[in-house]
Order: sequence, then structure tokens, then C-alpha cells
Amino acid sequence: MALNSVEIRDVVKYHGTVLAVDHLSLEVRRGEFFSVLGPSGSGKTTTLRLLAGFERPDQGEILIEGRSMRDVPPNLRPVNLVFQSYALFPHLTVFGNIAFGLEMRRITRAEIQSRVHAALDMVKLGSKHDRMPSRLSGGEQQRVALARALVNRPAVVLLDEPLGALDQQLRQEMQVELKAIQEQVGITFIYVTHHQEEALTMSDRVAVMNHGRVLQIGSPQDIYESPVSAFVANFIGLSNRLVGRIAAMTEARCTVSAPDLPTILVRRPGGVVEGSQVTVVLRPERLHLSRDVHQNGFDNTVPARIDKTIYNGNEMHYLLRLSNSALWKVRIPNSGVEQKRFLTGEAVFVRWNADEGVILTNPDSS
Amino acid sequence: MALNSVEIRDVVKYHGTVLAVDHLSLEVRRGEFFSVLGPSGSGKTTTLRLLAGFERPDQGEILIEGRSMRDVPPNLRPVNLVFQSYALFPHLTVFGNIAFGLEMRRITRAEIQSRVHAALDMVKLGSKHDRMPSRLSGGEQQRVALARALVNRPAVVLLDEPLGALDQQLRQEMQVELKAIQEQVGITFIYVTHHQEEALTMSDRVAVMNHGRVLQIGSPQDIYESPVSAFVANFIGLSNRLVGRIAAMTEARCTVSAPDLPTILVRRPGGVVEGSQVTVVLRPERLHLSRDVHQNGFDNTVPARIDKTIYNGNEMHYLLRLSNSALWKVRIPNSGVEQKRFLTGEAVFVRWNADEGVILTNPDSS
Amino acid sequence: MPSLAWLGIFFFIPLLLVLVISFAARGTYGGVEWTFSLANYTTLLDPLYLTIFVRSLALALVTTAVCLLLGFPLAYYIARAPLRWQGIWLLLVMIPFWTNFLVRTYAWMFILRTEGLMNTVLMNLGLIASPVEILYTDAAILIGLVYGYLPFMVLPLYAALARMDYSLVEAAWDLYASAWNVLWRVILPLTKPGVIAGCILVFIPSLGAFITPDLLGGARSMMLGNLIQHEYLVVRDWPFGSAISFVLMTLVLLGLWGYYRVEGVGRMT
Amino acid sequence: MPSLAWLGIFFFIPLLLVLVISFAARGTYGGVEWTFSLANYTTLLDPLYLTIFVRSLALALVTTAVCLLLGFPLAYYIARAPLRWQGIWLLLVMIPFWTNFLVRTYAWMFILRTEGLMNTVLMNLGLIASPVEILYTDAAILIGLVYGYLPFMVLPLYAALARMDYSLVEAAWDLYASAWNVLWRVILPLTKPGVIAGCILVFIPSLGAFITPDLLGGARSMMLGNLIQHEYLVVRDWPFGSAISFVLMTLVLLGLWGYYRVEGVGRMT
Repeated sequence: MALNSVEIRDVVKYHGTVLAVDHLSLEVRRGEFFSVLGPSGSGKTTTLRLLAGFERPDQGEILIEGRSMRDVPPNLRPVNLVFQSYALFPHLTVFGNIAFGLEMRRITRAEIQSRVHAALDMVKLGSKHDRMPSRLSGGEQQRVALARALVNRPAVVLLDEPLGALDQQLRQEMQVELKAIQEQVGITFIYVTHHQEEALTMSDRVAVMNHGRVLQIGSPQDIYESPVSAFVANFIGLSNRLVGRIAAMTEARCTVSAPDLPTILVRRPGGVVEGSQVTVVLRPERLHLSRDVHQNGFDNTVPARIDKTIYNGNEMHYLLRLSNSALWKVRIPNSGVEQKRFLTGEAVFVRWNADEGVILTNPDSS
Repeated sequence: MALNSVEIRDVVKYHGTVLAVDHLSLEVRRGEFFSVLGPSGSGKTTTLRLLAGFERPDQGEILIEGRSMRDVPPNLRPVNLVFQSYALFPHLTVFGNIAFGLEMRRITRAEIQSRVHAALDMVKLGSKHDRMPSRLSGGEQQRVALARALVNRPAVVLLDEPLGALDQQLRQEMQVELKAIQEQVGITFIYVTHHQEEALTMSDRVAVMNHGRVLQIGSPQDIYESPVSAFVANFIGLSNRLVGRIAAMTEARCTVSAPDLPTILVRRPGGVVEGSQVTVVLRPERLHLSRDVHQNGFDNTVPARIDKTIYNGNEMHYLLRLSNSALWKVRIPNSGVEQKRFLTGEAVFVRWNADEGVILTNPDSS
Repeated sequence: MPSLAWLGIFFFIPLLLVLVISFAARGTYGGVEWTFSLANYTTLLDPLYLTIFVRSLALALVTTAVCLLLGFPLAYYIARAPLRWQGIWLLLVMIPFWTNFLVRTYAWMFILRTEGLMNTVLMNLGLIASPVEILYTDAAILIGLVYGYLPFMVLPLYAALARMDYSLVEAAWDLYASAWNVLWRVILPLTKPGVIAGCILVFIPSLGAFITPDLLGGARSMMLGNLIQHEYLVVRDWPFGSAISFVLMTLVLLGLWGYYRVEGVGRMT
Repeated sequence: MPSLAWLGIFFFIPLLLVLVISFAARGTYGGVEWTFSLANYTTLLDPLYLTIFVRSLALALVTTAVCLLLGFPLAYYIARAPLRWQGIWLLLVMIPFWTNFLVRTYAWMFILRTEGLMNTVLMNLGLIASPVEILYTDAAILIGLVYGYLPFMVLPLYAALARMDYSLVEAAWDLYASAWNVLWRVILPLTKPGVIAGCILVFIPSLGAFITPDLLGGARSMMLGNLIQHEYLVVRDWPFGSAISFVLMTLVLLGLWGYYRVEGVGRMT
């Protein structure tokens, strides 16, 4: 058997005159939880529909389990889709919905019974098999949609923003549960979302897409800690940016100088030249604030003024105005009653270690 | 003029046989950003509709600007509602929508022109006055709905989950903007939401509701740091709980003992007696983890085992199993490349200071 | 598309035929003599026929207006009723449709005639001293037409009102609109497609009706529908009947086309 | 509710009157003699009338079936067309409705008669050697009825199909369903209210039609509609005509009630 569950080879897809998917190539390994992350219009949903077979590529090829999907209609593909809107059949019970795919494949009645009930138990809906979908909560409908796909034991389950319609608390619970189910069944999941937290918490690997192209593929850590472009850095969580020139380099580090700011020490990436223009990206939670310029233990210190403070329960968000008039964000966890908070208008120093900064050599390839 | 924009006095409202609002009393100060936070079915939307005049109280009274609203229909009340679904008139342009209220009050054409354009500028939609609502994005529709309320200069603007239909990133931007607009115009805002972060980041004061009753009213800090019940503690962010008995008390602190756990030091609240059963609530971001039992500087140390690790970009979420088999959550900010992460199955020690714990004497009054 | 082909044949050939025949002449013993002339159309300009035209248009307009005035509050009430009641109400509104048109019309003859049900009841109640003469007047035709076509008004209005987002009504109310302004500035503009559809569905059959005017109308109450029926069945002047019918259809389609140009056809659905 | 009051009067009095009259007897010179008897209903059991009943039911059923078979693909095609085309298509489908019923029916006479348009074209094309006799057969009635009532089938089907969530079709397709199973297991169950509504809207007027059978049907083609018309206009036996009409309405309402019990009326809207 092929090592890869899915291979997308140089696929191009136009919607009318709009290029929806632009020479896309991807490989998804067997049993992997693979996320495709991107803003709306990035081509991620089109990619999913190409895999499901609802759309045909204008160019290129798609292989599932090593078999070409050219001219294979959706009903003959070994994949099942969990729709964003769930798309549960409103005229069938929960059982009828989950059994639908098995009935279409003429599985025996006894096996349908046992497989549907096993699937119901897996999504913790054993007692609701005879309900109509309209009488289920959003979270329950989501589970039925998942069970309806899993019960067929497809090679790949495709998920189109399946948690998009749930509210925050339920969504976080379902993230944990979905990942646990995927690990339990071992089926390849391809998960499409515009929600960076979902992609980071659940995935083995993430592909970040924009304008029909893949910008970066890697583990959640890779993507978050070492974004290849400003678009990726910004889309995966908040980020602060600083544009400057490389002034000096040692073996492990380099010095970046920017107008109206002290020079900045950053870890040295591969392939940079002295004097070239670079963008340094910093995550708001990696920065520290103090009133005192002489505090030790950090490689970099930049003066700033507090522009806005936002209390968030578990943390404070500070908006800072730097001496070069850039606006930065800093997140400080609230560590309890004795904590010293900073006030709007106060002069502070932002500090961080050289290793926290990421240098981007291609300013933006989105 | 009255000090309070809104006074709700002992209001009761039934929907059929369901008690939607249960002897509710509230005062909202002039110019305040006041949030009503609660789960669905808590009566928060009914409260808003009672203020707008779409529903009449079965008992009690509502005063707006000191004037009783008994028998005052919605079109004669000095309040305007921003609907969750925006409820923009699809047959009118952006201008027509915003001008609607002014036209109904027979304001002169010249004044309508200037006020509508001022409102459009405030919500940064100056150039889109002649668009139809269907051609606007969700965020733009939201701004039009806000402008349509603000342009009338009502005493109170009522907002019914106005950001509920926006996605995460846009929602966070709009939180900042909405708060800035409210500060600029100085109109009383009453903001209904089930989203704790929105309530905490924007409000001057928050009322937490459940089952038609107000459980707690206070500043965001009050609500988050000193919840009065387990329901409030849980609804406003994540929390860990520990049930035990008060074993000893000093002037400032008390010792809580729970089965299968070391004794715990907590700040002493008012009105507790030795031997009484209490619940200690701890926020996940206030806990520290280490592999070493001998680390100093914390009042409490409890052994635990890592049950699950979730990478979230800016932080790690750990699920811990305590020696009394309770499941706790801990949030640790990711401080960069050199950080030591804990692994699933590892034995660790959870540490925190006495001041981080909150003692609840009424186990749950939701 | 094969569907296009059969649609064209099935739908348009009969209409084209009507058009062609309207330019022919009546044969000596009825039937059609295939000459080309505009005589049938010029005949229509005779004041006799113009009067019928105007009378019919007026009656159809009044019928439509009465149906709209009765049907709108009814449809609004149904659309705002609890969901389980809406279906039952709609069934009730459809009741007249379930009975034969002829039978319904005869029932109204029994009710309206001089010694009929209505006069008997009203006189026994002492509300009137002598019978009211309604049967064989235009009022009787109006009642018959409204009764027959009210369901066609209520159904599209109901569909439009049920689909309308009620929060828009609340929004208008919240924005200082009186009940009248809510109706005039919000509800009517939003349900205009339903209003137009209902008016079309009532106006067109009212204009062409012949059984109702025949039975309930007076001896002088010749309407367009009767005229066409008369030309076809009695005089057997099919070309002239076709010409009347074609002018009627053209007027209706021109009206629709005008509406389409103003409103966009997407909204008509 | 005042609306309830006028609705009751306006809608039910005429129907009640039909019911009352159906138990009376024919007066010597027509009109009604107010006695109570079940004679009108027992007469209906005469094989002569039962045959008409069965023939009419059969023709109405076939008409409904043909309209459904033609109308479903058409409505599906319209509902899946780009939005701006949907309105135009619906207008085209409504075209027959814009012309006088009588005129339409006569047009079919011209097309179908022995020396008519259809036979002329087919013979000139050499497709047939001698004229096909269609006019004055049940086939001609069928064509006339389908032509007249197809719009009533297409409109509710279109409404149901346009409202259907198309992702359910994709879901079924994704879940291994063949095209046939997608239609049978998903589309039809989901649009059943539209199918039922369309069938009702075609079946009921087909059952009561009298102009079409009169003009296009043969001498022996007495249908229920003609029978009622005959009793009312020719024999002037209104009580018997009312009885036929009432039985018809009762059958229809029983059918609807049965459907309501099974499906819930909320879905019918």
C-alpha cells in the first residue's frame, strides 16, 4: 500500500475566471491529522471539494490511497466529508443518517446495526439514535455528522470547518474530543479551517494556504515558531514586526539596526547577508515589560509607552507605542492579586531574548 | 437628571409557564459600558427586550432616565437596539438605513444629512453610504447597525450579541473599536453576550445572569478574581476546583484539608468557620509546574501526573490528574525555544501561592 | 436541452397559433379563412368593445384591490400564528378552491338573489325593510370574483410575509416608526414581490372570467371573458376572439415586462 | 378576531348552502324544493354515474402524473439555474396562464384536429402516412389538461426545490448514493410537501374541469365536471349537482386530512 493517503499533484482549478487553486501539490500521510489553514477565499474549501469529487481539477492529478481519482465520481471515492453545515438528512433519524452510507453500499442489516451503534457510542450519542436531527443541539448534530462519516471506515475523512457553528466553549471541548477520536480510529483526517487555534491544537501537520497556494507546511510548532513569511506569522496568532538591516553577524546571532531604535540581537538564520533588509517577527507573549531600564537577563531592551491596556481575565493585553512610532502588542499573564499592572501613558521597557525573534528574509510572499 | 440611565426594579417576566426573568433589579449608570453576561436561556436577551419595549414586564418597573416605561411603546422610548442579526433594511441603502430613525422623528433633511455622515465617519464607512446592505461584509453590516442606533443619540444603546456573527479575528478588532466609540460618544451601552472575553475586555461593569437572576455584579476584575459562586467562576474563564474542609485559621489565611491531598493554604475570606466545607477555585494560568519537589517560593505544592498536553502557539495547556483523581487544567505561556515542556505521563508538582486561591462558601448558587 | 425543446413546442405553438388566427377572417360557416387582415384589431377600437374593455379592466382592478385589502391582514395573521396553526389556516383559506367553480357560483346566486338567504336573514333580523337587489349587478360579480380568487392572493402574500425577517419590523418600531410607517416603509416594500404576485394571480383570471359574470352579472354585464366566450362559442368568430385574447395577453405581458424592468425579475420569485 | 368572523361568513356559508341543497329535491321547473332526502346521494351509486366517477378520477390521476413527470425535471432545472435566470424561466412557464383558458383550448383544437396543424406538419415531413385521430379522444383531453395545469405543478415544485439545501444532495452523493438513490432517498422525501401541493393543485381542477373535456373530448367523454355543469345548466337539477360536488369535495378533504395526519400540516407550507 502507498505510504501517502492523499497525493495532490500540481492541481489547478478555476472558478470561471478566478484562479481558486494554483498549482497545488500536497502529500498527506496515512493516519495523519492534517489541517489546511487559510482565510476565506484561500482555496482551502475548493481543495476539499476536489478531494471529495464534487469538483474536477482543470489540470493536475489527485491520488487517494495511490489510486488516481480522475473520472471517479464522489459516490465511488473512499473518502467521506463532514460538512460545515453538517448537512444531516432532516427526514431521517440519527440512526438513519449514520446508516445511510452503509445502506447505499448494501451492507447487511445486522452489520449496519452493530456498526452504527459502535459509531454512536464513539461520539457519545448512544441514547439518541431515534431522535430527528432538528431535535439535537449544535454539538450533537456535529457528532452525528462525524459518526456518519466514520462509520463507513473511509480511507480519509474530510472536515470542512466542522466546529465553525459552535460557540467558543463547546468548540474547545470538541477540539480535544475530535483529536482523541482521530487517534482512536487511526483514519487520515484532512481538516479545513480558518481558525488558527484549532489547527495548532489538533494537527500533526498544518498547511497554510493563501490565494490558492500553499505558503508553508509543517508541524504546529514549525508554523508558529518559524513562520516563513509575514502572512503566515500574522495569520497564526498575533505578531509584532520590525523592519531593519543586518548590521553585523556572529556565528549564532546577528545584529539588526532599525531607524529610531536600539540595535536588536536576533538568532542568525541561514542565507542572510550583511546589509540586507529583513523583517524581525516577535510574538506578543514572548515580550516582557518593566519600568526599570537596568533589569538584567535579556538580550534586547527597547523603550516604549503604554497606549492602551485591555484586561482579559487570564491576561493583560498592552498596546505599546515604540520610539519609532510602531504599535506593538504585549501579552502578560495575570499572576494574581499582588501583581503590578502598567497604566496607559506610562513609559516602559520592552525586553526579550535574541532567540525569541524570527528573521524573515522574504518580506511577504503571500 | 437621574444619576442612573436605567433602573430595573424587581421585574418578573414569564414566557408562557417559563420564568424568563426572576425578580430582577439592576441599575446602570449614565455613560457606563454595562454588560449582561450569561448562557443562553439565562434571561439576558429577555431583559434587553424588556428595556427596548418589545415585551412588557409581568411585575415590577423599568425606569429609563428616571422616567417610568410602563405603557411606553418601543417607538417612544429613548433607547435603540443593535440586533444580533443586525436587522438592516435590505431595501434601503446604508444611508437610508441610518437615516431611518431620524426621518421617523421628522428631523430636517439638512440635519439628517450631516448627522448620518458624521455617524458614517465614526464607524469608518464614509465612502459606502450608497451601498445596499447585502453588498457589505459582516463587519461592515455590524458598523451600519451600530451607526443606525448611535445617530439617534438615544439615552441608552442596547446591544444584543452584536459581534456574535463575526469571526474571531474581526471580533477582537471590533471589541477595541466598539469600546473606543462608546468612550467617544459617552452614551450608556448595555451589552448582552454569552462571550466572557467580550464582557471582560469592554465593560465598566458586568452582571452575570443565570436562570433569570443576577448572580454577581461588579467590575471585570471583581468578577474574574473574586467570583461569588462556582457557576460564575466557571462561566468567566476556565477554573479548577477543590472541595475540602477548613482545618485551621490564622488572621490572614486558612488551611483547607481535602482527602488524598496535602493541606492547602488559602487567603481567609470573611465569614468562614473552622470545620465548614468550602470550595477552593484556582485559575489555570495562576498555577506553576515543576519536576522538582524542593523548589521554593510557593505556599502550596500538590503532586500530579500529566494526562494530556495541548500546544496552542502562545501557550501550552496541560490536563493534570491529581492524587485525589481530580482533573485540573494548567496554562503555561510558551516562553520560546529553550523552554522545557512536560510530557504526557510525567509526574509533576503543581505550585501556587495562597493568594491565588478563592474560597467559595456557597458551593453553587446558580 | 431537450427540456427546452419540448417546452417550446408545448408552450409556444398554441400561443403562436392564436396570434396567426387573429390575423385571419371568419369563414362563412364559422371556422377560419386564411387571409391576412388587421380587421379584427381595428374592430376592437369600436366604442362598443372599448367600453367592455374599460368595464372589465375596472372590475378586475376593483376585485384585485378588494382581495388585497382582505387578504393582506389575513395573510399577516396566518404568518404570525404559531407554526402548527399556519397550515390549518392555509387549508381553510383554500377551501373554496376545493369545490367546483360552477357550484360555488351557484351558491352565491342562492345567497344573493332577491328572495335569497342574505335578504331573508337580514329581513328577519329587522336590519332591512325590503330586499336588497344585489344579484345581477356588478356588486354580485365582484363578490363572486373575490370569493373565487382570494386564495390566489393570500397564498403568495403568506409566503412573502412568512419569509420576511420579523426583526426588521421590530427594528423599525425601535427606530421611532409608528404602526402606519412600519407597514408602509418596511413591511410593504419587503413583501412587494408577494403583493405583485398575488395581484397578478387575481387580476388575470378576473379579467378573463366568464362564468361568474354570466351567472351573477346582469343582462348588460358583458365582460371581456364573456365576449371571448361569445365570439368562440356563439358567433364562432374565432379570429376575432383570438384578437381580443391576444391584445389582452400583450397588455398583461407588457405590464409584467415593465415591472421586471423596474424591479428585477429575481425578486419576483 | 374580526377576521375570523368575516372569514367564516365569507368562506363557509356558500359551502354549507351547497351541503343543504344537496339534501333537497329538484323543483318542477328547476330551482329547489326544500325537502330532506338522501335520494341525490343514492342516485350517485347508479353504475352510469359510478363509471363517470371512475373515468374522471383516472383521467385526473393521469393528468397529475404526467404533469409531475414533466414538471419535476423542469422545476429542478429552474431551481439550479443562476438566480437571474430563474425568474425568467418561471415567467415562461406561466405563459399559458396569461391567456384565456377558452382560447388556449381552442388553439389545441386547431392543432389536434384531423386536418390540423400537427397532422399537416407530420404528414409533410413524411413521418405519418395518414392523419392521426387525436381530437375528440381522451388523449386530447389529457393534452389540454396538462397544458392548462402544468404551471400549477411547476411552481410549488420549484419553491420546494429552491428551498432545499443542496448540500444534502452532495452529502448523499458523498455517502455512496447513485443518482437514482439521491433522487429517491433524498430529493423526493425533502421536496414531498411541494410534490403533494403540486399534485393537489393539478388534481383538483383536473377532476372538476368541464371546458377542456367539452371541447377536446369525444361525444361519450362525459366527465364529472361536465356532469355537474350539465345538471346545473341543462337539467337544472341543482340538488343533484350539489350532491356530486359535495361528494367530490369530501373525498378531496378526506385525502388531505389523511395526508395531514401522516405528515403534519406544518410541512405542507
